[in-house]
Amino acid sequence: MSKFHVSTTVNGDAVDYLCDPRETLLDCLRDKLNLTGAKEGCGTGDCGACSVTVDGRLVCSCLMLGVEADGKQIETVEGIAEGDVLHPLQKKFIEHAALQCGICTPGILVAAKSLLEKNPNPTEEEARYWLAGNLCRCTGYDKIIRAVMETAEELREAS
Amino acid sequence: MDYHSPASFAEASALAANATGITRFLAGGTDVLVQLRSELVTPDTLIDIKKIDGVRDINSNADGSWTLGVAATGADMSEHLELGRDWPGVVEAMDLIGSTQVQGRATLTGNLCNGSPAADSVPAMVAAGVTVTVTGPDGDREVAVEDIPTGPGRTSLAKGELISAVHIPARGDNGGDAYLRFIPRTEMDIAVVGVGVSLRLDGDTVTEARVSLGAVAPTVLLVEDCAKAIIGSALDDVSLDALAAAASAACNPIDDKRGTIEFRTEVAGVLAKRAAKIAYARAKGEEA
Amino acid sequence: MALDDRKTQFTFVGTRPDRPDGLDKVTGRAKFGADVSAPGMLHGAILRSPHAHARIVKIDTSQAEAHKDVKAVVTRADFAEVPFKPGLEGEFWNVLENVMAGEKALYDGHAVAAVAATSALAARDALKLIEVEYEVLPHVTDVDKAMEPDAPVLREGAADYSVPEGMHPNVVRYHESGHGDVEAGFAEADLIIEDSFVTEATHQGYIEPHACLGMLGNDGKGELWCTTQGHWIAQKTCAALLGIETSQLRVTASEIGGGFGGKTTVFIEPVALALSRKANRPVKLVMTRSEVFRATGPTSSASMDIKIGMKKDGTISAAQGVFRLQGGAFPGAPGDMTAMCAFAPYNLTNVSQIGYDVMANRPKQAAYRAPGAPMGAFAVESVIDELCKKLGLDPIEVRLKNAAHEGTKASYGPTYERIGLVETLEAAKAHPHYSAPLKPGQGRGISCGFWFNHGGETSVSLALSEDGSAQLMVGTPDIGGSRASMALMAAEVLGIPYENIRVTVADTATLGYNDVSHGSRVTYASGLATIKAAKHAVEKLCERAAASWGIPADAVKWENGCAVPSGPNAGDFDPRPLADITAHMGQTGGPISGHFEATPEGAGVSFGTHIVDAEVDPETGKTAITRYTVIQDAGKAIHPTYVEGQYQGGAAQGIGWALNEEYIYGEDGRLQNSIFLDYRIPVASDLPMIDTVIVEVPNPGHPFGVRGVGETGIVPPLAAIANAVSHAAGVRMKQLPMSPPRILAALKDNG
Amino acid sequence: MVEVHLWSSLRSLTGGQQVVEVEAKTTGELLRELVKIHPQLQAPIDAGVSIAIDGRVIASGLTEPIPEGSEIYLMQRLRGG
Repeated sequence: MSKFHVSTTVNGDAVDYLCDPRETLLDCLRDKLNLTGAKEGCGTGDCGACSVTVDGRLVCSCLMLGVEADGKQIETVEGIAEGDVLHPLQKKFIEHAALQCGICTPGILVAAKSLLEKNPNPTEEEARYWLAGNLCRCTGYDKIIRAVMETAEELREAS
Repeated sequence: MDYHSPASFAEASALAANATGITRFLAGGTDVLVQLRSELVTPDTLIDIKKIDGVRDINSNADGSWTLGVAATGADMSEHLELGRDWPGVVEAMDLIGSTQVQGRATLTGNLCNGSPAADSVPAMVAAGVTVTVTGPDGDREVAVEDIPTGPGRTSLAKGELISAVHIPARGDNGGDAYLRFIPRTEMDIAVVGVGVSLRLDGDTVTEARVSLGAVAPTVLLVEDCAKAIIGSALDDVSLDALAAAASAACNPIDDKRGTIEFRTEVAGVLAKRAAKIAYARAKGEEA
Repeated sequence: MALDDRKTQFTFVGTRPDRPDGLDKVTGRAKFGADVSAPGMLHGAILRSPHAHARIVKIDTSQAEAHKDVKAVVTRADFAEVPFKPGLEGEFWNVLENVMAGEKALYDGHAVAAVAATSALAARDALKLIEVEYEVLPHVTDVDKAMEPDAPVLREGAADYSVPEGMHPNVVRYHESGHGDVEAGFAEADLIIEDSFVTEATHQGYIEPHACLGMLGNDGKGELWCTTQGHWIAQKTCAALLGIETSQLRVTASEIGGGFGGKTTVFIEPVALALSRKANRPVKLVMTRSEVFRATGPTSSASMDIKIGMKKDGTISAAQGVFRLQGGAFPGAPGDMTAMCAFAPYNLTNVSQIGYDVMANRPKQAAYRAPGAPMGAFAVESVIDELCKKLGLDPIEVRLKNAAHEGTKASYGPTYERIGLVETLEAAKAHPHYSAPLKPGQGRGISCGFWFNHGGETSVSLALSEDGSAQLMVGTPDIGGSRASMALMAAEVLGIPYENIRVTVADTATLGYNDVSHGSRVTYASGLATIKAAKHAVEKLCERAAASWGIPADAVKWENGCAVPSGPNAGDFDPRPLADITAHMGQTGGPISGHFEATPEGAGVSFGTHIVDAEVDPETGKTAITRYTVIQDAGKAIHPTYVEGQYQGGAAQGIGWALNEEYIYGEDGRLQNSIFLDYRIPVASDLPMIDTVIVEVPNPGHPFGVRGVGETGIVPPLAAIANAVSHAAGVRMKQLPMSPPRILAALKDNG
Repeated sequence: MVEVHLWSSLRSLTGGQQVVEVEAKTTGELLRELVKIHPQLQAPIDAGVSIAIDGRVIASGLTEPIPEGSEIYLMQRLRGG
């Protein structure tokens, strides 16, 4: 079985890898690029723990093949902070204890950042529906939603 | 597994026609990858059609109709305000599929070709009278959406054939559509029952209607008796009850992990009424 | 030194600082089970039975072994001989049999063989080269059917001493307890309700699948990295199953992506080590989500009969319950716990409870948050609610009238110490939620819940650095922010800032034995050990200060992070801050550390009361939870935000269990919903905000008053939601989950 | 001497007795004494028991002191999640 050479951009860095066409983008990020921030919680697009953006679009990296990433711009949780400065969402998640075990946190942060970029002023209901594809089993979502809503408010005030 | 990313539909069709074993086309991949990962279906040949020019376009035509590329995603559709104004039911049906993340990849064509009787966008497309262009070794043909699925997981597409465009008719005046589905949660489920309704009014009276049911039979159904129940009415209680009865009568569901025969039959009627009311309000230009 | 005084005034405890591992977990840097690799690493995959019950006639691995990418294949023959013992006494045998099937496959998903290959894809492909010949046997998955005389027998001889004669061999344990005379009590009742209830098995649903990386050499020395609630139990069990010495296997716990009881045992870890031993290379094994559902422990399903008698004034005159719990193909279903917890919130003169542990062709049940308690509470609190309704009594008043308190004889026997049930009920009654108006179609439910909590073996070590900072090593994996709680308690004793304490979850080679992070024990037991270890270090700090001042050690006390003379008679010396003493510790007697190793016995039981509003769509049977309030006794909340988080998480899991989560088996005995699409845990849009009230009735068994909080929160929700739904729908719901088809059918039956 | 209360189903192993008087200063002694008086109690003790002393549940410890006259209940071993 021949492998494919993929050239892509991840968090602004040009990267290359060889992959089997059956391997998902998530497999490639984790196993070939050592970017283990995105997690595999289900492998079927139902839990959102593998969330990344591809050309600005929020997707599950388990539902995209590694070969499809060729020429794309990919952003993962590892690219959310600017250097050592955390994104406001990251700070707010820590402050609000919006994570317990933390396994869903990378996916939720990527998804929440994508929400606030598209809709800086979401209602609670909009935030809940946007994040419905990101399962969290620990928190009951309460503190996550509060962190997202408060970050949105602060970002609006700052701009 | 061989992976190809052809530059044209003709090339894609030729690849599929000459392939041996199992062939799958890759658009959004939200079903193909799940089947691949669970080893339910491991294609021998995977043909990615996203490198073909224009496949993500959403174009309005001069006659008011719409042509959608086969890789236009749910998110692309939801963000297209004009399309949403014309066909809110179709756009909402597509938007109900999966999560925000799935919306970033999933397509109308993929939802249709997966052949699931519970596919959300299909009843909405059937109600709307959507057709597709099928490209094959012998050229192109136009096919109504309701003629594509032939049973769970099966379609009428022959070897070497694939869908190359989606056509949504012109909305025209005084028309409205809606799609409702039943799921146990608020998101992330497969429809237990789905109902699509498209209708047109003359004043308060329904003059045209198409009603389609999902997840209650081996394929999505276009139910003429439902349409008859409301055509000529102002969607009064009597006609709504007749609509519900016709919808329930058309059901031929199964008992499975998602719902019982009794439940699906009952709820099909409930949702038919609710969807018809929304479509009616939209046709009248009211918020719904 | 007055070190053992109970503390009630706090500087750090009760504040809400950022968790120490927060940055790692919001940047993707934290290493969970599947996030590591090793040089030369192979990837493993496990072949699983497609049958619910089948004799394994033959396994042919030759084709797989011959494949160039395959470096090892293992079956049961590659594990140690662990003697078969009946009942829970033979738990090592049970675990081995579950980890890799022996003579029979006992459930759909039971492991029968495993491979290690050069890539994950190659390993998956190689599984198809293994040929297994099965003789399919009759199966049973339902608890009541498994007890019937003609039910297929899973295994003869598994029942222990407790099972009365004449019961089906699938009944493996029996429990009966209570006091008083229930028949006399029923005779005094003005109203008796007797009813039956059913709950389906649910999965803990942690988002991180089981994952590990194992390396084991032929010298019997090994390394294991895994996601687990307890790496010492993983060490002990893996060593036993592989026939090596416990101490030769070092186990490191990864960050853990949720457990809720489901990661308190091993599944793939011994397999990875067996593959590694054969291939002589590190082997990584990661479960798919489907494997998690099919082959790791869900909770038990239950079938229950309840009879309660009540007087017109609300006094419960007698209560009895029979609880049949199905725990999969091995002994262990917590029927005894269900029985002991079911009536525990109430002061009962006459009570009788019977619990059964029943085997069926399903995966081996694992603990799930207060194992056994939620189902019993569902049945009992539903009947109490119905009695209140029929007698026209307020459900909180009735519970207050019957509530257990200090001095009450518990339904499970002993007399309660100081407990906080009444306080939670009073808080519920006073909460604005309880008096808020309901909209048409909505119903309100309340329920109480009880759980024992646990102590367990605990070792903690605290080392001071020259600059006055402290490193604290604990052995309980941090599932929900416990590093923060430990640092707060250490800061409280040492009197140095929270930020100056680094908390590490130590590996098995670095610290003495630690029981699993379960039984809500971490903040209680590791917390107690942390306090004691810090006090141990403080004693040494005081000794050094005393020596420097030339006064006796007992003339020095510790105050605000400084050694000070204990009184005017001790002498007049300037306070010596911690960093001042540690700066020279090398020359004044050597490094200063504190230790504590013990099995704290005083966890303190806990109670909660939940209030929930539900709205039911009468045309579709769909339920929406519109408001939820959790009130629970925490003893003392160390980090209140994480206590709230435990309450909210317990409620959310309870909502899932009550409304939509269930294991669905087909006629063929195979699990039909082994992905998150069809195993429906609550998503963000399903839930409202979840209000919390932290009640603090200090636990006499902990220096700061801590009670465990992790588990009790899942006990009341099933009943509270069932009561709310039953009021909203106008029909009593007796089966969980209350899925829309079940509610709609109940509405139809009700006319 | 302390009175040890057993759970009801253990009566089948003690000839119907549900309260057993033993002389014991620790939880470990207590279990040994129980078995001396009723050898059949070895099975439940091996399967795992906890002991409540004046309402405080000792999950597994054998060295906990037993004050004279305290209330003692034998319980099934507690397990958590």
